[in-house]
Amino acid sequence: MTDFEVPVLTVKNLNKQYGPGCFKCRGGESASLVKNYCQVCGTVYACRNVSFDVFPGEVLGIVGESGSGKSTLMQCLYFDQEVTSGEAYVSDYENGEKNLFQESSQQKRYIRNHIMGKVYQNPLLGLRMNFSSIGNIAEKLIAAGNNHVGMMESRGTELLNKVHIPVHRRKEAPKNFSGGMQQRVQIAKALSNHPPLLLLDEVTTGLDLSVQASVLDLIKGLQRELGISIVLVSHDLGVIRMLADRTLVMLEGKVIEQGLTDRILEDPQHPYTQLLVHSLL
Amino acid sequence: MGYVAVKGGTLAIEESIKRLKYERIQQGQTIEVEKIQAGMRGLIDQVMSESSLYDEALAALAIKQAEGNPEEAVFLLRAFRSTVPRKHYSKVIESRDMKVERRISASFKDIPGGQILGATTDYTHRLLDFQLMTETDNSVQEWLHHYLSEKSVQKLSGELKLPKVLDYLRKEGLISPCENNDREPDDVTRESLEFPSTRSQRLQVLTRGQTGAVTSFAYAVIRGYGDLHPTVGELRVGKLPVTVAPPTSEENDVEDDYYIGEVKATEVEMLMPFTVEKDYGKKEMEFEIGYGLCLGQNETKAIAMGILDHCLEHPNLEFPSHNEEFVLYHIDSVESTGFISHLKMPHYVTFQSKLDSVRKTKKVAREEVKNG
Amino acid sequence: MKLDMVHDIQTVYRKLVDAMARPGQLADLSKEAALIEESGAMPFILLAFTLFDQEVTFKVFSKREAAIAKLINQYTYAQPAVIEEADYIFVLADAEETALKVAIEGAKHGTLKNPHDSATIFAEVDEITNASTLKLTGPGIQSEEYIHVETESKWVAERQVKNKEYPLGVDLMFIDRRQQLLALPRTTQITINRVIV
Amino acid sequence: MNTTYNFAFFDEGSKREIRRATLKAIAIPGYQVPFASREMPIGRGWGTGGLQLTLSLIGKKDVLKVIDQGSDESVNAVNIKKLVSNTTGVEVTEHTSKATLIQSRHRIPEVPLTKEQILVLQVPLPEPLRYYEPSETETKKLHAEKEYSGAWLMLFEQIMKYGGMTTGADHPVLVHDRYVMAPSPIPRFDNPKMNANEALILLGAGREKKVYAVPPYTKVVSLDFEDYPFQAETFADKHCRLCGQTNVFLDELVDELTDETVYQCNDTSNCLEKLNSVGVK
Amino acid sequence: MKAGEQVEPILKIQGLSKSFNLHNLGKHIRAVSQVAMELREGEFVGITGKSGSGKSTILKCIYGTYRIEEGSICYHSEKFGAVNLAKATERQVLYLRKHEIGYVSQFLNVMPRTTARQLVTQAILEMNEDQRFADRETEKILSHFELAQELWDSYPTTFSGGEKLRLNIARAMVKKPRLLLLDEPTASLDHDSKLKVKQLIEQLIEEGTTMLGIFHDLEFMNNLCDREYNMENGVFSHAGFTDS
Repeated sequence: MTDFEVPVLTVKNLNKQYGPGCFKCRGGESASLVKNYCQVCGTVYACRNVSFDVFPGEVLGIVGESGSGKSTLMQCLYFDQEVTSGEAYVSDYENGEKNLFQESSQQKRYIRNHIMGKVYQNPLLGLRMNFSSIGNIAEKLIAAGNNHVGMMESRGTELLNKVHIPVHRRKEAPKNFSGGMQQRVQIAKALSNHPPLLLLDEVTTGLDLSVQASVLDLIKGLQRELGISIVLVSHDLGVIRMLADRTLVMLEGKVIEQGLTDRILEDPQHPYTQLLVHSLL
Repeated sequence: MGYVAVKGGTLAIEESIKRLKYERIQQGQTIEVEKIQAGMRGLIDQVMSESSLYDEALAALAIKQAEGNPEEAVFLLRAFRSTVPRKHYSKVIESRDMKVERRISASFKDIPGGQILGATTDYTHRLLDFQLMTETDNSVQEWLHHYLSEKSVQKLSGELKLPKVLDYLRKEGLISPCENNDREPDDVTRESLEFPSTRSQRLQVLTRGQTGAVTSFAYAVIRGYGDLHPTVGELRVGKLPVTVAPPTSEENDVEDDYYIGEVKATEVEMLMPFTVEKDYGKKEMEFEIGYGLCLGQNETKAIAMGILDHCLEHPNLEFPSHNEEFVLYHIDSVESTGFISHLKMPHYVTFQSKLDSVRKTKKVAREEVKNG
Repeated sequence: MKLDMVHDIQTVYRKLVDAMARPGQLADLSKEAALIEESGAMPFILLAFTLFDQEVTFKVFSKREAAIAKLINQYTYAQPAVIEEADYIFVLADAEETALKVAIEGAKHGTLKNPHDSATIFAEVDEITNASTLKLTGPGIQSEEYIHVETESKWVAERQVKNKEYPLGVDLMFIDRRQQLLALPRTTQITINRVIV
Repeated sequence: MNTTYNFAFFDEGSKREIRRATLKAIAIPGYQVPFASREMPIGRGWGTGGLQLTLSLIGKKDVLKVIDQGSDESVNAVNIKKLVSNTTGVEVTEHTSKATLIQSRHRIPEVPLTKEQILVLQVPLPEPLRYYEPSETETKKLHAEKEYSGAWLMLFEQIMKYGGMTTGADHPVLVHDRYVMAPSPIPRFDNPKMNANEALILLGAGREKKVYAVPPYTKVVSLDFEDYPFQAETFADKHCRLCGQTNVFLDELVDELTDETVYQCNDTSNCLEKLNSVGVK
Repeated sequence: MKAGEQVEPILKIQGLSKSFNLHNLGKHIRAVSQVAMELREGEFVGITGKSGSGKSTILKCIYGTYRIEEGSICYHSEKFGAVNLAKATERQVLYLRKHEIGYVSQFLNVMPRTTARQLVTQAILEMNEDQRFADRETEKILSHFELAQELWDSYPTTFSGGEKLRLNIARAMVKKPRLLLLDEPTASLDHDSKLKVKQLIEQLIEEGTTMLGIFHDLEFMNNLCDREYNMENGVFSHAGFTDS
């Protein structure tokens, strides 16, 4: 049986370490490591040989406790961090033949602007708080090569509408908005250039439960409607269950288990996953 | 006959310059450069330090020309400095070789070699000394004669090399040992600053910094807009010998070095208790060092420099004083005073241009009102 | 008469500025070069005097590399360096045929943050003429310029590879036996004109 | 002539450093080349960048013109001219067409420049992105990655707020389709003159320690939008009260006697030449 | 259509075993062991047995919720041809769930703040139908399943058990699955609701949907099934045609 689909994103053996490594811990597998921290030289192995595919129109969940490397992974994918080693391929860039991590920062910026969108847990990282909401969306549109104010204004208005921000507040700065609204502006911004790939990093963490639900609804709805692929990081299995088709479980920088989300939840194999699942119920 | 431009600018400037000279000498007296050099040590040291040019006579000249305004005097010296070709680089100066004139530690009472107060205003009462109104060259020379014949003074005038206070802490393991860094220092006067900066760049910008600015930033740090609680480990003032290698010889033989003179400097090693985060929330206290070195006797500035050095070694975006761009871009005397004062220049064109924009937006607003 | 280190060097510099600003227009350095008493490497010494001091590193491709490097060092205090680090690279006429190619290949081409931290390569060639083998376009050129550089032409392709991601790239200068200098900054697009003989 | 200083004030080493930087600047149009920037005998912010370029360029045969805000007689112009001629002895002129080297603050002369001329512009703030990004480290990264959405975003926000672009002088330009550049605070009226100019234009910022260049015949485009095109200051139906010229940049003055607003050429030498050639009185 | 010997089996299970290794409790639980069965196109087969005997495990193995440990489940897919579900890729399983295999249990897993109408529409849209078609079809189906019209635009979290289940089946039905897995859908339903569900199932049988179902209510099943398997302690103890 051969695969019938081409992945939107392929990640192979992604490694990210903080610190130089020493003769005791080099390679990230040794007795000197406690969890993913080397006691000898203090190097942290944040991501260790992470590999996965993301397919068109699917939501891939990444779950794990804080410090498991999942947010670092997202930062690497959006080039907020440099990987130590590894490969990533995106089908919309150079036919998926070029390792993104080897491209120049200029090219990486192009990829970010044209092919990806990202929503950060902290809206401060994803938004310019003092600029208007519509300006925030326009920024992404401009970055992707748009140059028509009228068109950007109507596209921005349409998106803000879609994420339920009242149109009359579009010229207001996000700093005046509630956390949930800021998150929705971020989502609108991330979606504005029709990215084939959207990265969501703990987007509902820290929001009130009711607000969380509305943000999740929004994501699910938009994903269905627009058919984009999403990589979704969360420490919350509830969020993962609701949104993800497939899920990776990360622990100490490594992917310890991956599979269909319901399979991870109902038939977990790894002791850690079992613990995680059972503590949820 | 054609039209001729009105030469207003040239004439006005000439008159202005004449007026400036008049203000300097209007009382019919002049101050000799030697007198300034002899009696204005504090100002000379400050000006040399901020100019990063060690020449007391030129500093005195600059002070005379600037009518004692240090900002202007530094400006003059810096500009002069730009015209002097750089022929040689000095060899590494080892501050252990300082001929110490003053040396204190706020951390230890008994330090090997002892505390030496030397010349300091620290313990003078800041009362105006009205006798100085009538001080004469004769009375001064008489006092000198007596003073120099005192035994203790004669003993001091020899060469006094003292061990470093911090070496004792190092031996005890309270300060992590540091290896000599033999990397060629970056030179901020030859290559422009880039971020993240190197330590050598930071130290240079700090030591050239405007005394007031360096002091204010460091003050802000210890008052709460920063994250430091420093103690003076050792402060020493004295003379440092300067040598250069012969420019043509290829081998680096110390024997062949030329001694070209000495510079007076203030050196400060600040001790900062510092919490080192170990894994799993464990913490350890250690001492770290902030380093300050200024030409001349500039103690407050050197201490402040030591504080800021440590701040910049530990960037913290919460505090501007720990942000290298914020500190290093804003403490230079010539840069800050130049840009502030340039606001006095005409900006007619830029203003006209802005006026045009403002009118346009008013027009848009009016049309919007008109069109509903 | 001897080279005036202030005024003659200023003239050379202004000619370099003109050449750099107008790729394809030749600068004539013969007058100043004639004032140099040192024989054998004249145009290079002139350029070294104009641009070098102790802050600069350089690399020489020549049969007499060691001697010339020492000479430049003595005159300017500039330091010889390996090709990957050199700020300036001289490819002399007596260098191996592939030297220019090797120089372009190995030269530093800057970083995206500091594209100016890249090498400038000076290469000695037999002759530069107005024959139209190379078509030049880009900043400094009104529409197009034509030029011929009498040397092994592999450098065009090699330069293309080196300069493929603008603003990264090396800046190239050719100087011929008559001390005519041609500058090809990284912005200049070169197409080889297929001339029908 | 002041004999205690070297020709053109600087020592030759200082000149060489500026010269090296200048050649790189010409090779990378619009890119700000950092240089050490010597302290000058005039204030930082008073044209030291331009002055350093001028001094590194000038030779005995040059004819120098210095303009400040359009005027040869403005104090800054006089001051700089005096310093250069004191240390070089070169001929100075007020006729734009006679000059080989023109140092200017905030204007490009009305008379078209020629191949034989170099225009040196004094720059107070060389970083066009500084208004929305205070950190030099960050702006350097933005230039490296050709990430200029912020530059357009500033204009977009102005349009959202005021219904049009509200830049005054120093309206940013895109040079050779790569670098966004501050043209120095020339009025928008002068921006189009930068495009494909016959002369080499060099820009120097002394305090900020940057030199950059626009080579001859280089594409320079003022930032704008398809539906909000760049607009220069308009002096429609106004003319110089002295020489009668239209299509030049005019100063707005209040006539003390009549209390009326009157207009007059900003480029004083051009006005004078016009008056002389026409012979009106 | 009645099941006939000549028809190709749509599903063939051989030697299926599944156990759970609970690391944190130090326990190993065997759920099913060496199970074999066949399902032909258009058949409705039931599995009976006490609770805990392993019935649901089989369904979840087919649907992919459980990893298949041993044995094979061969499903004849329209898209992929014969697929051994034990070895199918996750993407294939997801495809089959979307287009060919439905699963209905008594639990309705729905997004909060999504209306009944949206829920069904989304299911149709997932099949890549256009919005107008989906809107039309949704109304048709909701009335077909006799869901009161005033409920269409409210949230299913507020529905009664019967209403939820009908909606659940409706959602599974709109996709017109080739194979529908029914995991005790009628548990905890009142009599009237059960009756409605029964009618629905009968209708599905009419339409030729192949079904495999578990019902705790034997009587309910007996009247519908073509055949049934009985489970005891993870193995089939008896299998036969109910109408034979």
